[in-house]
Amino acid sequence: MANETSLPTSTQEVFPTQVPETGMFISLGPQHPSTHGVLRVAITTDGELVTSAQPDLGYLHRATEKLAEKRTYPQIIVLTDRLDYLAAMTNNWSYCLAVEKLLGVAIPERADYLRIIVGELQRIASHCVFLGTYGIDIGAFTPFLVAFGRERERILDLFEEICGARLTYNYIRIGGVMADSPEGWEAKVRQFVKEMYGRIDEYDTLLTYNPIFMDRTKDIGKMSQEMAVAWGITGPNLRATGFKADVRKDDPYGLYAKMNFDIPVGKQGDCWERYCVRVQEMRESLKIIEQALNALQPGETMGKIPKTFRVPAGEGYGHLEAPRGDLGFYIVSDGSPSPYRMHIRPPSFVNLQVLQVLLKGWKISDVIAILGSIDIVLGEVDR
Amino acid sequence: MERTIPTLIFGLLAMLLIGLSLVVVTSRSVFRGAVALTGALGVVAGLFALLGADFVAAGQLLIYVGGIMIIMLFVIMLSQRPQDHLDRQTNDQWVWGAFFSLAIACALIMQFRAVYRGIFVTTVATPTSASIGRLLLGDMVVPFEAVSLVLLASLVGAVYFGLDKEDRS
Amino acid sequence: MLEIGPFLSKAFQALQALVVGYGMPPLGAWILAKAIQAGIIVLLVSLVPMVLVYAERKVSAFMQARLGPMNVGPYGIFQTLADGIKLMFKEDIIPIGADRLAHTLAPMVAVAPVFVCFAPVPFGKGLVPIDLDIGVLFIFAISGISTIGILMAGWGSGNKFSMLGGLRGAAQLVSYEIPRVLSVVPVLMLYGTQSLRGIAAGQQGLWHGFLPRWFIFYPFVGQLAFLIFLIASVAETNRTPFDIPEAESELVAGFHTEFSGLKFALFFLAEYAYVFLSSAMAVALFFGGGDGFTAQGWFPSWIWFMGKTFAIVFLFLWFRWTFPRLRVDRLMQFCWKFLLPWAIVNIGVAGLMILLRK
Amino acid sequence: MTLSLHHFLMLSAIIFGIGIYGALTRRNILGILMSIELMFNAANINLAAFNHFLYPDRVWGQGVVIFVMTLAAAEAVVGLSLVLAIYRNIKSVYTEKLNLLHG
Repeated sequence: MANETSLPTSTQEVFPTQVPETGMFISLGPQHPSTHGVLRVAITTDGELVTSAQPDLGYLHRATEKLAEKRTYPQIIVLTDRLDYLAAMTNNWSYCLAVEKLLGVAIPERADYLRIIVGELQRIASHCVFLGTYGIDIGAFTPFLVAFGRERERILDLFEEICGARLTYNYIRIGGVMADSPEGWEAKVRQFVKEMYGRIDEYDTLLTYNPIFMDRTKDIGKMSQEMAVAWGITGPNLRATGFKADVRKDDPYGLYAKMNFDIPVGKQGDCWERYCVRVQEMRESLKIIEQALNALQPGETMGKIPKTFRVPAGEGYGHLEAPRGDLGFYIVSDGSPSPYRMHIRPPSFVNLQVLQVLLKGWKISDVIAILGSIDIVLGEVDR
Repeated sequence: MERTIPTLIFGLLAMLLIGLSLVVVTSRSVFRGAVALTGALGVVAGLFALLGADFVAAGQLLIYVGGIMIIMLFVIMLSQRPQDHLDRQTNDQWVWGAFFSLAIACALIMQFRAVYRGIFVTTVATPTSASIGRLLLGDMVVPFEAVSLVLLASLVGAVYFGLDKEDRS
Repeated sequence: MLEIGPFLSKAFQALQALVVGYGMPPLGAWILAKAIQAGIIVLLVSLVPMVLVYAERKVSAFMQARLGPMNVGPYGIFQTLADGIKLMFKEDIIPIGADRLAHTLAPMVAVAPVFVCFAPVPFGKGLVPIDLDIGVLFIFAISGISTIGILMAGWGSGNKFSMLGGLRGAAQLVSYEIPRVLSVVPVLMLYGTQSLRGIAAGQQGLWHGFLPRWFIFYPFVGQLAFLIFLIASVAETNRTPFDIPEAESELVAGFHTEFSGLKFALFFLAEYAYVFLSSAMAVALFFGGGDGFTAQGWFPSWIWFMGKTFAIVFLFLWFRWTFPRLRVDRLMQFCWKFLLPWAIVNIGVAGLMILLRK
Repeated sequence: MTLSLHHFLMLSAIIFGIGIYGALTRRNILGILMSIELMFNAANINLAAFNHFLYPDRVWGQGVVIFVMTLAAAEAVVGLSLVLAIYRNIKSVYTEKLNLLHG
C-alpha cells in the first residue's frame, strides 16, 4: 500500500485539472485546522479512501538562505529563530555549531552545559506542542491545554528568565551563550524536572493508552525502515521504524558524549509508535537535564570572540538532533563578514516529502492522524 | 366550534400536502424535491394524527422522515452534483403524463364523492398502541412474519448491491 | 414544600375559568392555557442551552487546568448571553455556491423539533405538558427530523467539507437511532406503557427498604440498557467521541462550516437542547423521574428531576473533554457489531425476566 | 362544515394523481422513486381514513398502514442501492441512459 518509494509520474496528480472520474478532489488547506500552518495537501479520494495526495508548499517562504548572505554571522542567529519556531534553541545551536567549526573556537564548559539544558528543555517543550496538537487532530481537546498550556508554559517561563524571550530566543551565540543563568534558575529547573516525570505519566493515562486513541493510531500510516531510509527521514519518525539513529549518539556534539541516556525506538513505524517515541524521548530528556544540572559548575559562559569578526574562507557543516530530526547548517565562507552561501537541511521539509506515498490508501480521518504524527513545522518547511 | 377546528386543520394540511407534492414532481433540483417530499410525509403524519391514529403517525415520522428520506437524501448527495438542477428533469411525455394522471385523479374523485359522501364519525379517538400491538401479534401474525422476511431479504439485497464488484466473489 | 405542579394546574384552571367568565368559549380558553404552557417550554428549552454552554465552558476549563470565562459578570456567568448577542449581530453569510433555500432552512429544521420533543417529558409531579400515550415513540420520531436539517446544511452549503460532514452525519444518526430505540424497549416492556409519566410513576418506592425501584437497578437489563442508551445518545447529539459529522480537525466544522451568526447559534442551540432532552429522557426512563428515594421529602420532585438531569448532562460534558474522536468506519462497526446485538440480547433477557416474574 | 370521509379520499386521490404524473414524467430515477413514495402515502391516507370513519372501534386499517410503511422502507432501500449500483456503472441517474439492452 504505502511501500513504494518512487515519485509521482506527472504533475497531473498534484494539480488535477478536472474532477477525478470516481470520488472527488479535496484541497486540504492552505487554511485548514489540522495542517498546522499554511500547508496545502491536494487529495483525490474515492469515497473516504485517498487515491493520491500531494503536499503543496511555499506559502510561508521567506528566503532565509538568501537573506543570510547579506547579514553578518551574529545577525544570522536571529534568522534561525524563525525557522522551526517551536524549537528555536536548537536552531540557534545548530547554526552556531557550523560557525564554530569554521572559526575553530573552544566553548567554555558552563556554556556547553547550559546549551544542553536549554536544548533538552526545548525538546520537551516542542514535544509538548506535538502531543497537544496531535490530541486535537485525533479529537481530544484536553491534552492540548494540559501539555501546551501548562507544561510548555512553564518551560517558556524558564526561557524568559534566562534570555528574556519566550519564542525567538537568540540565546545561543557563536562561542557560548548570551548570558549566564540568573540566580535560582537552576533550582527552578530541578523543581520542574521533578514534577515533569509525573506529568508525563498523566499524559499516558489521558492519551497514550486511551483505547480510542490507540484505535485511531495503531497500525495506521505504517512506514517500513527501508522506506524511511530511502526518503531520508530522520528524528523520531525514523526511530519509530526501529532504526536506532540519533545525532547525539552517532556524531556527539557539545558534551553529549558525557551524557548517559537511551534512544527510544519503535517496531513498525505506525502513528502510535511515532507518538510513543516522542513521549519516551521527553523522559530521556529529563534524565539528560538532571545530569547536566549535576555537572554544572560556575564559570565563563562566553568564549573569546571579538565583537566583529571575519570567518576564514572554507566550508563548515554543523548538525544536531533537533526535536524533529537531523537539523543541519552548511556554510561556505569567502572570508568576508557574511557567509558566501548558507544552506539549511530542515528535518520537517525532508520528512514531509514522504507524505505523498504514505497517505495513499488511507481514509481521510487517517490522513489527519498521519499528517499530525509526522510533526512538521511549516516555518521550517518553507524557510 | 369544536367541529370546525379539525376542518380548518385539515384544510391547512391538505393545501400544504398538495403544494409540497407538486414541488416533488416539478422541482428541477432533486434535492429540493426530496426535502419537499420529507415535508409532505410529515404532513401525512399530521393527517394520521387527525384521523386518531397516533401510533401510525409517530411511526410515519420515525420510518419515513427519520429513515427512508434520510437514506434518500444520502443517495442524492452521493449521486448528484449541485449543478445538476440546470438539466431538464422531465421527459418528452410530460403532456400525456399530465393528461393521464389528471384523468385518473378525476375519476377517483368522482367515484369517492359518489360513494362515500357524508360519512361522519363522532367517537373520540383513543390511544391505539396497545390494540395495534395485539393486532400485529394476534390476528395479523402471519403477515407480520412475512413482512419481517421481506425486510431481511431486502437488507441482504441492499448489502449485495452496495458491494464493489471485486468484493462480491 | 415547593411542589409547583399542583399549583400550576390550579392556576391554569383559574385562568381558564376567568377567561370563560369573560365570554371566551371553553375550547379557546383551553387553547390559551396550552399556548402559555408551550411558551413556558419554549422559554425553558431556549434558556437551558445557555446554562449548558456556560457549564460546558466551566467544566472543560476545570478539566484543563484553566479558569474559563471570568470577565463578563461574576465568574463570567453572562458570557453566554454576551456571545448570544454577538452572534445575533453578526453578518449572515450565504456562500455563492450555496443552495440558498436549503442553507436558510437547515438551521430551522434542525432546531424546531427540539421544542416539540419536550411535550411529553415529566418535569415533576403534575408537570407534564402533554401526557402523550406514545410519549417515547413521539420523542424518537420527532427528534429524527433534525437529521434532515443536518443533511440540508451539508448539501446547501455548496462545500465539499460540509457535504462530507452531512454524509457522515446521515450515516451515523440513522445507524445510532436503531440501538437507541431498541435500548428503551425493555423499559417499555416492563412498565407496559410508552408514556414517560407512566414509566417514571412506575419506578416509585424502594426495594428492601433502601434500593430505589429505578429501572437502572434491575440486574443486568437496567445497566446494559442505560449504557446503550447513553452511548447512542452521545452519538445522536454529535458530541465527542462521536462528533465525526463536525470533526473539527478533519472537516473544518463539517456541516456547519458555512454558517455564521444566528444560523450557527441555532445549530448550537439544537445540540445543547438535545443533550438536555436525552438526559431528561434518561432520568425519566432509568432513574425514576422526580423520585427522591429515601430522601423523598427533602426536595420537591422537580428539583430531583432537574438535579438528576444535570448529573447526566455532566456525563456528556465529561465524555467530550476526555475522549478522542472515533474513526468513521470504526464508529459504524461499534454501532452495528456491538451496540445493536447487545440491545437485542437485552430485549430477550428482559422478556425472560418478565416471564419468570409471572 | 364537518370533516367527512370523502374529504380525505379526495385529497388522497389528488396526491395519487400527482404521484402518477411524477412517476411517468421524471427523467431521474430518484425522482421516480420519490413519486412512488407519494403514491404509497396516498394509499396510506385512504387506509387510515377508512379505518377511522367506517370501523372506528378497530385498528385493522392502521395495521395495514404499518405493513405498507415497512414494505415501502424495504422498497426504498433496495431501490436506492440499485440506484447507487447503476450510478457506479454508468455515472448517471437518468433513465434514458439505461439503454444497455438497446443494442
